[in-house]
Amino acid sequence: MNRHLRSRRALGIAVASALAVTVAGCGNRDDAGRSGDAAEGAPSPGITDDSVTLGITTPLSGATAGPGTCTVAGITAYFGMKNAEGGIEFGDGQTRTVEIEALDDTYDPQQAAANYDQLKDDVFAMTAGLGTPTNRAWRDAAIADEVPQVLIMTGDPLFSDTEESPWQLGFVPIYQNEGEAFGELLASSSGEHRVAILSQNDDFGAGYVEGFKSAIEGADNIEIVDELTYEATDTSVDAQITELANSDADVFFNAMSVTPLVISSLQKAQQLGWTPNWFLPSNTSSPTAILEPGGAAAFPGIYSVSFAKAPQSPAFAEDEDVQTYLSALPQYGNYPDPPAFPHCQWSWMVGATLEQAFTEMQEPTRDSFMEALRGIEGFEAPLMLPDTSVTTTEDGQPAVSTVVVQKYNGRGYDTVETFE
Amino acid sequence: MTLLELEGVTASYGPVQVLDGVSLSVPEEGAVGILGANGAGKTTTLRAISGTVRAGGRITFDGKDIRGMRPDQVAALGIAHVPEGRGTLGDLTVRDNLRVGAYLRKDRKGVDQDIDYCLDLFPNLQERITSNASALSGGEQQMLAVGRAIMSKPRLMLLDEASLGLAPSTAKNVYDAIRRLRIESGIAMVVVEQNANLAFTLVDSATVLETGRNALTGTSAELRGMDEIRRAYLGG
Amino acid sequence: MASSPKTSASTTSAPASSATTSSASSFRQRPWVRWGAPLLLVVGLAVLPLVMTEGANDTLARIGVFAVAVLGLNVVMGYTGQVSLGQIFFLGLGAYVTAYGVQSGWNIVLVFVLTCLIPAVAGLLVALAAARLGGLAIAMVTIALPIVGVPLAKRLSDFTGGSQGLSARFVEAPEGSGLYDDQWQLYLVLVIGGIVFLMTSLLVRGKYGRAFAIVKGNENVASSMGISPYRYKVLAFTIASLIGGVSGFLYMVVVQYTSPETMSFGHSIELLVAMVIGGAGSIVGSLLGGAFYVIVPDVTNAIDPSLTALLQGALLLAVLFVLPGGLVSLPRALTRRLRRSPAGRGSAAPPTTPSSTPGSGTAAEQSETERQGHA
Amino acid sequence: MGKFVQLVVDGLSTGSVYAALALAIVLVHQATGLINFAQGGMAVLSAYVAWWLTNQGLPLIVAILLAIVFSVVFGALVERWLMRRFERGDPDTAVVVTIGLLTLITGFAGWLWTYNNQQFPSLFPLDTVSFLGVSVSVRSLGTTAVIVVAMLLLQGLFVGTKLGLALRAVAINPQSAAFSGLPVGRLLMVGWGLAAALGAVAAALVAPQLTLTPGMLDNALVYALAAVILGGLTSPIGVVVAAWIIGILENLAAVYVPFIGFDLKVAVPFILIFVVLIVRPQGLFGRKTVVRV
Repeated sequence: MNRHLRSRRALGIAVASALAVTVAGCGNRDDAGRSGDAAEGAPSPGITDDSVTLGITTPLSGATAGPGTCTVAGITAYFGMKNAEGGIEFGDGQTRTVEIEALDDTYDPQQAAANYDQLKDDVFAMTAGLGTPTNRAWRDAAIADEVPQVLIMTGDPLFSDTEESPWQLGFVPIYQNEGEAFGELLASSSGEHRVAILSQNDDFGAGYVEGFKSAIEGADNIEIVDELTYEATDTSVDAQITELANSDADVFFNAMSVTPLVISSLQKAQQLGWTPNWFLPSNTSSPTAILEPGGAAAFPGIYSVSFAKAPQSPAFAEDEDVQTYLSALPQYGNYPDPPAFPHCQWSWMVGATLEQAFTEMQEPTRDSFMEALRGIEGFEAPLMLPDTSVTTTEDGQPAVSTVVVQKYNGRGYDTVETFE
Repeated sequence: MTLLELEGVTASYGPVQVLDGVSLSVPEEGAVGILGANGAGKTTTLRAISGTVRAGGRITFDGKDIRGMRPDQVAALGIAHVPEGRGTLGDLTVRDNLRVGAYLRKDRKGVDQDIDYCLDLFPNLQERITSNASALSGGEQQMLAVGRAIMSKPRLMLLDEASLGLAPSTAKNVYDAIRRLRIESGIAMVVVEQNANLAFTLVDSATVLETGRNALTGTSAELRGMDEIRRAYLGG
Repeated sequence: MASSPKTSASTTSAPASSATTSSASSFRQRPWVRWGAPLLLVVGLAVLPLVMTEGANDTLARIGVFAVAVLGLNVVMGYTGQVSLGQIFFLGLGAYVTAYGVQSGWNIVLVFVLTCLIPAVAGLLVALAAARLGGLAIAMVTIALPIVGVPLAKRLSDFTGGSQGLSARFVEAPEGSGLYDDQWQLYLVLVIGGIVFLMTSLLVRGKYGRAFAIVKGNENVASSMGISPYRYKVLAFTIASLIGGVSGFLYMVVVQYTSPETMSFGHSIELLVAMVIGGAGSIVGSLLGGAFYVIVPDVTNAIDPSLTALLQGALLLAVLFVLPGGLVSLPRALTRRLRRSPAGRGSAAPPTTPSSTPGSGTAAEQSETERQGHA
Repeated sequence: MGKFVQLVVDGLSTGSVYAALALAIVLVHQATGLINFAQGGMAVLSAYVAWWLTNQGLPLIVAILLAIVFSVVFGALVERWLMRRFERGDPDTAVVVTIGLLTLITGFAGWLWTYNNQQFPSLFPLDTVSFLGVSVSVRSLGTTAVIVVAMLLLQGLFVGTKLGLALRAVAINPQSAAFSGLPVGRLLMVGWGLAAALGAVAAALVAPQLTLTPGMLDNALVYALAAVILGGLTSPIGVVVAAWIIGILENLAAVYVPFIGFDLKVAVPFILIFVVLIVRPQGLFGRKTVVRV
C-alpha cells in the first residue's frame, strides 16, 4: 500500500488550496493527468509493470458504514491473499500485485464525487463502492474521463445499460431480479395467496416491488391486499406492521434494507400474532445477525434470494471457499469480526471477478480491461451458490443476474424450487 | 472594628487598567459609599471584593485575606453582592429566587422567617410571590435582588447602582427599605451609587474614585459640604 | 476633578483598542491599499484556475459552493441571530431547480434566475410563519425543512428523479476558449460566488446590516427604535434562502448531480458547524467555513479513511477550543497573545459574557437599556 | 377499532423511545441552559460500555449500573474539561461543540466496536401482553414504566429539591448564582453527570429494540428535540407527554390521512410544534416567561 505517499499528496493539495497559494511553484501543470489525452496503447494511470491500483469510494462512517466497511474488507482481503501468493498474472504476461485505495464518502454524493476526482488519476479503475446516489454522482464524469466504474454495489439498472453506461457495470443483481425471482416462485405455487408489501421508500424498495409485481402479473392465485412504505431513517415500523397484520395476508413481501427494522418487524409481527410466509432481500437475511434475534423460527417460512454462500450457515461449515474466505477476512481485510453483512462476501467475489478480467486483458489499458471484463461468461466465483454465476456479456444485466430462492431452515438456508 | 479592608487594590480588563490602587475601610455595621463617574472603577471595586475580577493588592474580610477566592467562596463568608443590573433569576419565581439566596443555610425555619421578613420589607413582592422574576418591574426586581441578598444572612452587602433605571420615587422607596434593613439588621454595606443624594441618605462615609484611584474620602457630612462634590454629583 | 463624568467615561473605556483600530483603518484607507488590494485579489483569482492542478481547481470550486451556502446561513444566523438548521434545504432546492431546468432544456439564464427566485419565495413563505416564533422554536421549524424535504423530494419523483436523483452536465467549457472544464467551472464559481459575497458584504455593512445587528442584540430595543424585528427576520431569512439557492446552482455546476441525500439533515448540521468554525457573523469567516466543510473530509480521508468521523470530531473540538471565535479570529488571537506576553500580566477574566452585539454606534447607545432588559 | 387502539399503543411505545432521550436533553438544558446534541452519542457510548461488560460475563443489570456510574463520571468530565470553556460564550458555539462531541464519540465507538449492529440484551422478557384485542410487548411496557419513573423523579428534582433549584439557578445566571454562594462549577458538573446517567438508562432501554450501533440514537434525536420544544423546555412531564403525542399522532396521521402517508409522517411533529407554539409560545407545559425591557 502506498498510502503514505498518497496521504502526503492529498494533504498537500488540501493545504495548498486552503491557503489559496498564489502562482509560485504551480507553474508546470500536469496536463497528462487530464482526461482523454493519453496516447493510444500507453499504459493507463494506476498500473505499472508490477502493480495495479484500484479505487473505492464507499461509506465508512455514518448510517451505512456497516455494509460500507464490508465492501472494502472483502476485496482487500481477496487481493491481500493474492498478493501474499505473489500477485496475479495478467493477460499481458506481467505479474502484478493489486493495491486498494478506499475513501470514505459517508453516503454523501458530493463527497463521493470529490473522492472520485481525487482518485481518478492515481487508480486504474474504480470498483466495489456501495450506494445508488453516491455512484450516480460521478457516473457522468467517469464516462467523460473514460475511467472504469465497475462491479459496484448497487442494484440500479442504469449501471448495467451498456449504451447509457459504457464504462460502468453493476455487480449485484438489479433489485428487480430479486423481487422477480420470489414472485415467480410464488406464482407457480398451487395455493391462493394474499400478499402484503412493505418496502423502503427509494429505488431499492421500488425495484423489488416492481420485479415482484411483474412476475405475478396474470397469476390469478395471487392478490396484493395491502402495500405500504417506510423511510430508511425511521426508528420504528410498528405502525406499518400493525396495519399490514390487519390485512390478514399469508405472504409478506418485505423489501427492507435496515437491519434493526427487520429484526423489530419480525418481533412485532409475532406480538400481533401475525405469522405469514416472509420474504426478505438478500442484504438483510443474515441468519445470525437478523433472523435469530428476530425469532424467525416462529414463521412458517422465511424466504430470501441469494447467489452467495452464507458463511455462518452450518451447511457450508466444511466448504473450502468459505473457510478460505473466513480466514482471509481478518488476516488481510482488517475485519476481525465474523462478517455481519453479505457485502463482505460480495466484494470478495468482486475481487475474484476482477482477477478473471485481469488474466484476460491484453494491454495495461482501461480499454483493454473493459473489454476483458465484458467478456466473462459463466464464471463461478468463489462463494457462489450452485446455479449462479458471473456473466458480463448480457446487456442490461449486472455481472450477477441469476439468483436462487432460499428458505430458512432454522440455522441457515436451503435452496428451494417450489413454494409450499 | 474593621470588617472589610482594601489596600492598594488593582485590576484590569485585558490591557486596560481599571483599578490603580483603591483603598477602602468598612467598619462592622458601617455603611460606606463609593462615588465617581462612569468608568471610574466603582463597579470593578465591588467585583474585586466578590471575586468576579482578578485583583491585585490586599483585600481582607474579618481579618482574613479573601483576594483570589471564587465568588461562591466569598459569598460563603458572608458577603452578599447585589450586582449592577440586579442579577435576578428570570425564569424562577420570586419565592424560588429568595430560596436560592438561602442556598448555604441549613436552618429551614429561619429561612421561612427571613422570607417573611423580606416580604414585609418589600410589600410589593408579596403579591408577586409566584410570578417569574422576569415578569417584575425594574423596581420590584431591585427589591428582589436585595431580598435575595438578605436571605443569605450576610455580614456585608455590596450594593451596585440600586437606583439605576428606576423612577425617582421608586428609587427612594428602595433606599428607604434598605435603610430600614440596615437599622434593623446591622448588616454592613458598601454602596455604589451615581446618585449621591440618595447614597448620602444611607451611608456614614464615602470615597470618590477617579480613574481607578481614591480622589477624596470623608464622612457624609464632610463630602456633602464640598463644592466639587456638589457640582459633580449633587446637581447643584 | 472631573467636571463632566460622561466624557471621561468614554475615553477611559478602551484607549488601547481604539488606537490599534484607527491605525489599521488608516492603513486600509490609503488609496493604493483601498484599490490595489482588491485588484490584486481579482487578478490573483483570475490567474489561479489556469495554473493550478485539476484536483486543486476542483477542491477550490467546491469550497466556493459551500462558502456561499455558509454565507447565506450567516446572514440569518450570524448577523441576525436566528438559529436556522434548514439551510441545506435551500441548497438542495436550488440544485433541483437547476437540474430540472437544464434537463428540460431551458435557457441557462432563466434557470439561474429561477434558482434564485424559487428558493427565495420558499424561504419567504417559511419565514412569514417561522419568524413569529423565537429562539429554539425557530430552530425546530427550520430543522423540519431538510427532514421533510428528503421524503418530499422522493415523492415528487417526476420533478426530482426520486431517490436516484438527477444528473445535469451543462457546464462544459465553451468551444474555442481553450479552457478545461474544471477551469471553466471554477471561473463560474468565482464570478457568481464573488458577486454574492460582494453584495452580501455591502448588505451587512449598510443600513440593513445595522438593523439585523440590533434585532440580534435585543428585539425589544429594535422595536423601540422603530425597527420591526419580524420584518427584518423575514428579510434575513429570505436573503439566506436566496443565497442558498445560488449555492445550489453552483453545486450543480461543480457536482453535476443531486439527489435527496444532498439535502439530508446531517449536512444542514455540518453547515452550521462550518459557519461557527469559520466565524459567525463574518464574511471572511464564511469563506473559511466553506473551506473547512470541504477540506476536512478530504484531509481525514487522506490520514485514515476508516477514522474519518473520529478525526473530524477531534479536529472540530480542537479548533474551537483554541479559537472559540472561529478561524477568522486567528489573527486577533495571535496579536493578543503577542501583546500580552511581554506585559507578563495575568489576564483578568472578563466579567460579563462577551457581547454579541457588534459595536455599531446605535447599538452602543442603547446598551444601558439593553442591560436592564436582560437583567 | 382494534387497529386504531393498536396504533395508539404502538405510538406510545415509539414515543417512549423519543421521551427517554428527551428527558436527558431537558435535564442538561435545565441545568446548563444548553441544548446538547451529543446527549444521544453519550448515551450510546454508555450502552456500549454496558454491552462490553456483559460480554465480559457480568450480569446485565450490574453492567447497566456500572455503565451509569461511568456516565456520571464521563458527563462531569465533559463539562469540566470541554464545555466549561464555552459556557459563557456564544451559545451557538457551545451547541456546535456538542455536535463535534457527537461526531467524535460516534467515530470513537465505530472505531472501537465497529459499525455493525450489536445485539443488546433486554432487561425485560420478549413476551407479549394482550388485552381488549391489543397486544403490547412487555419490553415496551417496561420501557414506558421506567421512563415514567424517571420523569417523576426529574420533576421532583426540579420542583421539590434544593439541588434542582440550584441547578436551575446556575443555568439561568451562573455569576449571579455564585453571589448566593452556589458552587457553580460543581453544580454544572453534577447537572451533566445526572443527564448522562439518565441518557445511559435511556440507551439501555431502547438498545434492544434499535440494536446497538454508533448512530443508534441519531434518528431519534430529531424527534426528541421536537418533543422537548413541544413539551416546553422546563417541564419533564411536558416533554414525555409531548413525545407520546408525537408517537401516536404520527401513526394515526400515516394511516388515516392518505395525503401524509408513511413517507411524510415525519412532518407531523413539526406541524404540531408550529401550531402549538403559535398559540402557546412556551410549549404545552412550559412556564411562561415574560421579558421586560
